[in-house]
Amino acid sequence: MEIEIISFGKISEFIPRQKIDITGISDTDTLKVHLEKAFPQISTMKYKLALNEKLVQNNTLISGNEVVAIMPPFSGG
Amino acid sequence: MEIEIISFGKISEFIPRQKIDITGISDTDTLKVHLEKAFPQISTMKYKLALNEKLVQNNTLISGNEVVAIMPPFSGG
Amino acid sequence: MSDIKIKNIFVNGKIESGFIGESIAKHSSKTTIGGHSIFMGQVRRDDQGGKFVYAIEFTAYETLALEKMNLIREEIFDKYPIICLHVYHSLGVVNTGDICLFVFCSAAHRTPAIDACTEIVERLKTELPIWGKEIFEDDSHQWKENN
Amino acid sequence: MSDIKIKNIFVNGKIESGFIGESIAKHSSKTTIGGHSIFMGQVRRDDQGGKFVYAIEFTAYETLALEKMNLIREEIFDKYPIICLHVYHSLGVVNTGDICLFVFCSAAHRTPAIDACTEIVERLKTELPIWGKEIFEDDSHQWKENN
Repeated sequence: MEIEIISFGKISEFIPRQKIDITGISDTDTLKVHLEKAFPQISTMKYKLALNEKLVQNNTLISGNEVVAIMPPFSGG
Repeated sequence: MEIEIISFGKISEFIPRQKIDITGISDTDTLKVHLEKAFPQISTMKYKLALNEKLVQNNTLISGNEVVAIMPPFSGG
Repeated sequence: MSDIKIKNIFVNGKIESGFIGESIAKHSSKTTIGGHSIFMGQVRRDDQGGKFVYAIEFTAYETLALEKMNLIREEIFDKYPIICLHVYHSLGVVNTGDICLFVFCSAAHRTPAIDACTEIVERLKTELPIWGKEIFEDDSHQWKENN
Repeated sequence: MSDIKIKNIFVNGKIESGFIGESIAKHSSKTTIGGHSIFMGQVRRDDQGGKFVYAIEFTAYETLALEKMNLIREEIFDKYPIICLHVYHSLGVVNTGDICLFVFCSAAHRTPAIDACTEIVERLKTELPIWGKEIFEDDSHQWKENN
């Protein structure tokens, strides 16, 4: 099972757009653990995920083929 | 002893610029009593006085030859 | 009485939107500014019991108003870390839909700019000797009262 | 998801003062408006330990940002009796001294216009997925952090 990862801001400097295999991962909480292993820099940062252009607020099921955005704190304005 | 009276806003519609005799009047509190007799309409209104371009906050001495402005509540902006 | 230069705030008739745009543009050289707060008053076509306002005619006790505005300006600069402050108020006739008040306050950060701008608007409405005469479409009038 | 038309808020590069002046002018036909509140963000030449910012480059997760802005807009219209609300935010490079944010809120009376404008500015800074990269005069950079 694969998902596409996109990233923004500071995180875009070390996580380029890519597809990753998430076989065995079925929700966003488990995905976070996986991402923090794969990209250790984000484990010490504040970040949020969006799943298919929806901000992830609570643990959410993943079916595969989603686009997951990894976003550092917002700094617009 | 004479002072010049000017007025603004609603009050300018019934008190035109004029000189009035204030012989025997030596402060602004007494002047108010005098003005409310001379111009009964203002006795039922809120108004402020300015003496020589200074807002009258407390009872102030009048020496004569002053310009006294009679001003209804402000409504700028 | 004071050595400080008294700035004029009065404009004859409406305040043009182009003038407001130019005022904004002039601040691009002030690179310590991070936030601008603007308030503008616009003449409403108010319905007063079936009669509609078509203009407000403003008069002021100008010397007193400018002196008081100067004091307010000094107090606002003492109270808030602001960089720029501009105030313009119309005199004479301003039609409905046109701008009669323009307050423009700038600071490094948004909060002082917004707070100072809001306080100036409140204070000038209650403290400056300016009067608005609401002129109705049938040429009758009534004197505006601030709430 | 929603039937409501999502308004675009993004502008490439700086927001021109002439555009702001024109936006103001367009409101003269809305004669129920009595007060306009505007907030503008301007790029500061910040000193970060001896290095000076010369520009901020903004990026956004645009679809998410526009959807969220639309929700904020709806909530603000529900909460305050406002008549008009316009929000513009820059994307790409905006130099120091230039405008990168323009929020314009109008109401019959000043208080809702000012309160709504202030709340929108606060919310868009924390809730919209937009990022600013501060570019220094020596071409190094650092990612902006909102306080």
